[in-house]
Amino acid sequence: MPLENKEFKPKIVAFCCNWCSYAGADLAGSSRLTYPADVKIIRVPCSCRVNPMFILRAFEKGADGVIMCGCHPGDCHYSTGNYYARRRMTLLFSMLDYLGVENGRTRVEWVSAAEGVKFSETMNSFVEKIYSLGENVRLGDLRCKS
Amino acid sequence: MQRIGVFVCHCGSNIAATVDVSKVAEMALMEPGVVHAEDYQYMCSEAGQAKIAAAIQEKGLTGIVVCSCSPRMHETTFRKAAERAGLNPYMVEIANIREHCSWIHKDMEEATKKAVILMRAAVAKVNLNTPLQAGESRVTKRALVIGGGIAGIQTALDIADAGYEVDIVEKTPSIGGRMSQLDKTFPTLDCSACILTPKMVEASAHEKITIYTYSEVEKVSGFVGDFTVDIRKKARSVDMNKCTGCGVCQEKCPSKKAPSEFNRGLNTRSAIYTPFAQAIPNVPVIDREACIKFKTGKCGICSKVCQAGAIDYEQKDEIITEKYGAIVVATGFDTINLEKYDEYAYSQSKDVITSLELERVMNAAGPTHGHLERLSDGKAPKEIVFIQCVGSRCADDRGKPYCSKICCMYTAKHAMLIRDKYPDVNVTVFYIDVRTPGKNFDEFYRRAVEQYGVNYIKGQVGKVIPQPDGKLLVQGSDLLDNRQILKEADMVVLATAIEPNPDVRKIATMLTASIDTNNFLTEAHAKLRPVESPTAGIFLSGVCQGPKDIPETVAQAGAAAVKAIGLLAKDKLMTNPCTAQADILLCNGCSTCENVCPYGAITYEDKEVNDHGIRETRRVAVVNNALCQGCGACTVACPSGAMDLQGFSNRQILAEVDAICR
Amino acid sequence: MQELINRAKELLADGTVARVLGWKAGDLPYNPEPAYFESAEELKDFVYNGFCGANLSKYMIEASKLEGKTMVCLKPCDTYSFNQLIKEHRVDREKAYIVGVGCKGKLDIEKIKKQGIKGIESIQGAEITDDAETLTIQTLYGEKTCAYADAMLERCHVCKGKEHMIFDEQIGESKETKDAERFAEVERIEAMSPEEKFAYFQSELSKCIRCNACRNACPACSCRKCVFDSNKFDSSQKANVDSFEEKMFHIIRAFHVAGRCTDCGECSRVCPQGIPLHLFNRKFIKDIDALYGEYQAGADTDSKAPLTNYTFEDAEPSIVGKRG
Amino acid sequence: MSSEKKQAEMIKEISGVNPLKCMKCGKCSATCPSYNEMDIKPHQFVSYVINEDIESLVNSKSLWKCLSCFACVERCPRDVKPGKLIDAARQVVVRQRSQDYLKADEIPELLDPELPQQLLVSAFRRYRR
Repeated sequence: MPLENKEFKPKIVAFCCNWCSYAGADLAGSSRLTYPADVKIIRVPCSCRVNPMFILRAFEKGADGVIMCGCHPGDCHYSTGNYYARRRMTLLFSMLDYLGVENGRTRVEWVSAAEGVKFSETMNSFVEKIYSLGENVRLGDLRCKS
Repeated sequence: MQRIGVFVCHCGSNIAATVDVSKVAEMALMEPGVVHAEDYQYMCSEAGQAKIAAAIQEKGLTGIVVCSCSPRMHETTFRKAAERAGLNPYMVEIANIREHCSWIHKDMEEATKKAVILMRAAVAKVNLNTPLQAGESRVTKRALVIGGGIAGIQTALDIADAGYEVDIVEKTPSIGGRMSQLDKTFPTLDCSACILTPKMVEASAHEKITIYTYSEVEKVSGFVGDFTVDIRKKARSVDMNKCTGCGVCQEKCPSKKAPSEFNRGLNTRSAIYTPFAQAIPNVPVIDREACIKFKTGKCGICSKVCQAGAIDYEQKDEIITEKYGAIVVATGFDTINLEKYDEYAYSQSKDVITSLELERVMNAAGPTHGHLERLSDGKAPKEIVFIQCVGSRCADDRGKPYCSKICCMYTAKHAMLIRDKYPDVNVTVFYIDVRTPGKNFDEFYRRAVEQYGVNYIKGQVGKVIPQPDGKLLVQGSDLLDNRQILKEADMVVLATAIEPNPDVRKIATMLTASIDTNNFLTEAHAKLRPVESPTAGIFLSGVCQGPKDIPETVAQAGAAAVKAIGLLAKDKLMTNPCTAQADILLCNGCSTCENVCPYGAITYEDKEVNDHGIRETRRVAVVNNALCQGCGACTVACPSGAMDLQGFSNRQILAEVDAICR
Repeated sequence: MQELINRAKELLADGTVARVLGWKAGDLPYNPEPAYFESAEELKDFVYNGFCGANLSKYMIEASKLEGKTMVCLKPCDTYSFNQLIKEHRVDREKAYIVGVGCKGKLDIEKIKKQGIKGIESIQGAEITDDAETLTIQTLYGEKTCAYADAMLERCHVCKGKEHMIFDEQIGESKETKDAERFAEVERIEAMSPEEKFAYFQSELSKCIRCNACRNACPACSCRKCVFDSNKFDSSQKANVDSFEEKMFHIIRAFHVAGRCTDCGECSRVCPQGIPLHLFNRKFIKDIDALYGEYQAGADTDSKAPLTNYTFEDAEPSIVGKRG
Repeated sequence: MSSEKKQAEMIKEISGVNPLKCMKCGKCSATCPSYNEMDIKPHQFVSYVINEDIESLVNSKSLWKCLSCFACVERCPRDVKPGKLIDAARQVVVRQRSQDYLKADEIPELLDPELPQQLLVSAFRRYRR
């Protein structure tokens, strides 16, 4: 962690689908696999419930990174939800990149209920990335930052 | 404004060791809407639940937040506790401060801070919760089985034995399906008819089972527990109540040129026919395409010879409408068309046959009365070549990408039976892999090799060239010896890939059941819900879901029956109230949501709306709560925000986002 | 134009249509506006010239609710929007009598003004039948000229083609005007560094005054009530109080029309601030083409839209970072 | 990257073939009219490319015995196209100068007057430098 970021405590929102990733996060917990407390999880029924509005709103309110986790393609509890989510997020992330927002601030990762280790590793690497990017200044209400 | 109670659980030391629980409770009181907060050793215990109940009643709480373990663990517990205390169970939210906080963080200050934020998010959400009522829908205690093969028969018998009415709809004139066409069955070599016909008789005699043969499903509407189905009973031209099944009509019918479907077109049948001797019902059908009376108006011999007066040329198709609680699909399979595999000369030589045709040749009731002979000249073959994987495991569009699963075993069976009955016949099998997992299966295959001397060659056949003398020149490779083989054969048998019955597409569309790229019906979960369709109330039996042999089919048929019985046993279905809802004032009627719904739960209706005084008829989305599973795909697809998900509404999730980012 | 008027009169007279949806002259020589005509008498105000850029498809949503058929004049590019609206059940094909009108590229008054031509009194050469390659402009300061192509809207330089995708009859010839690459500008921005991209869009979007003209003109943005006007997302009627608001609005607007936008260019044409809003939509179109296969919204009325479709092998969102 | 690996990659690139799809069914060898002339058999081409033994492949007789009739390509159930692999291997050789199988002046005496012109043209297309 770079020294100059010592004071920087990022806000990171993780959307997790109820059936795979939220359970994966639970497994990470029961296996005591640590990841930074900066990550806060919001439970949604399926990754296809995540509206781009939610992600933009998080940034608006001062989030420094948003990650979405869902079932692996082919394993969606609702059969096809994550396929739609995948297309939506790909386009959204591409647009954010196009607008000059660092693309490391958004991520999608497929985490199954059995992948507690992957969940914790994913969160560790994502948080590390956000620390390296520093504070989100390009998106968001600048008044929140003062 | 809500009156919210926050309950922070210590979970012994699981939470309390890293999270300052009393601090969380103290901070909760500063949140909007929170009128009560406390912490306790074990919230999920009797005493903990009693504390929640007491607070609900004493403080008149309208919503509660429990800061504890994962909702996957105790959400139901706390919802029930709230319900007992008179609070709507959906006014309960859980802040997961154990798995997502105390167990993964070591620093108390940090963990406490995070727990407070998680509590805040949950409080923010509860502030926007609304009481939800689980809906109820009735269950019609009757099941429909589509397809009357072994899968359909077994499912119907199991459901009927549990005391429920079952209807079987079968497209052909008799039940029995593919299994009735088989000669012997592996690995025990019992005669297929001997084990199948008793089941057919049992089904037809069962007081709870109604069989509609020569019938097709025409239309399906409704949803789980309450389907309405139109069944087209095609005109049989024979009165089922009068016919005695004596068979004289078939004997006397002068039109005997129609290819026999039952014998795979290897011989012919009369225009009035029952597909096979043990057909159930034993009532013939007039094939109007082949019948002279129908073609020319002259003949009428069957009517003259029928002593029962059962022939009815005027009979028309009949539509039967019936209600069902559950539908089981058991539409089975067929072999693929070999048009694109001309290298095997299937269309050029009568002596190149499929394995299913060989079953008919070997069967005593078949075209050769069970004698193994060449179909071209009736001579006894001396050299038979079997080719495996014809159209299976094929990456291009000529065949199927999957393994048809049953071919290795039936080829071993055929090879063994031929060597047993005609020891002077040489049998060669060209294979890519021999796949025989299954009880006593590999032993069976090894017996064919070791005991019966079947010559197995690792390698495919490149082409079969019919020779002027009627022989078949087979050019194959032996990969183990690294040589190309040229072999003269009298007969070539192709282990043709199987594919789902082509009708299944139409049926799946009617049922809104999903189907994969190979036209197999998709199961709700590949591992954990293999006999259910993702569409509630639709169950899968047999090969319509994927290639299977008879024992697997029967096992799955039973499993599908149990799932159907589980549904029929309920008087009412409680529906998940966390379903999508369309705000008809905002709905554009654009059908985008309909296109992403995996359950066919969204339909469009023309509805009278009153939009701030403007009365008009609009095309709007309507969600069927019995079908909706609450995934939320539609909510994001909807551009106007008309579609929202109860329990996970846009505003609820945004409130959580805001609370976390505050 | 006369042919159009004559045909309109015939259709009104024989009762085929109850009204005509076209354009009438505005208060300036270069701002004709969409209008209904219900009688031969009213048709004297009918105009159709190079300034009739407005896409009338969207008006058919309301016209579909009216008694009787409406004759609607659609340029080739407008017919894509009409098809898309049919697909979304927003317009009634039976209520429309579509006259596919010829188009030789539509004009952008801003481009004329940018050439220093001011005090415009009249413009010749904008008539649709006119083959002139040059516009002759009478101004307070005398006669000025300007090449037709130099005054064309950006969208006409990347024209989708002169074929009408749907029509009942066609009147007038169309001209091929495409002389630029559709995605060239998007590619130019994609090649910038994140800092440059951010600076570029920040400067463009900060001009936004949230007048909603883009939304009102867009045929895909036809929601009965926009999410930004409803309380469904706590996002109603937000003014631009900070640098984020306009980004939120334009990203979400582009997202909501992704896979549905026909690239008709109306958003940019109507923006009073001259923000190149089509660059958002075109970015999505480019991504969709590249990731999910070529797709032109409105080319037909029954294909599956890219965002309501999927394949197992679809690209992962991480491709965004990898494309470099 | 070793030169063998490079060549294997080049063969895969030229042919557009993924040899890993091969199921070793042998249908290519079963269908090949030049099978008996070949030292390395069609189904083995695939293994040679997988094992990156391009040296043996380019020095094999098979390289020049394959007629490019594409029966193996046509019938391969896995879309592996062994014929394309050998074609690509041939490309790798002919792309190097003076590696021609035949010299131009050797050709006339090999010609059969009955030979259809078309065959000659296609042969030149294949073997020319």
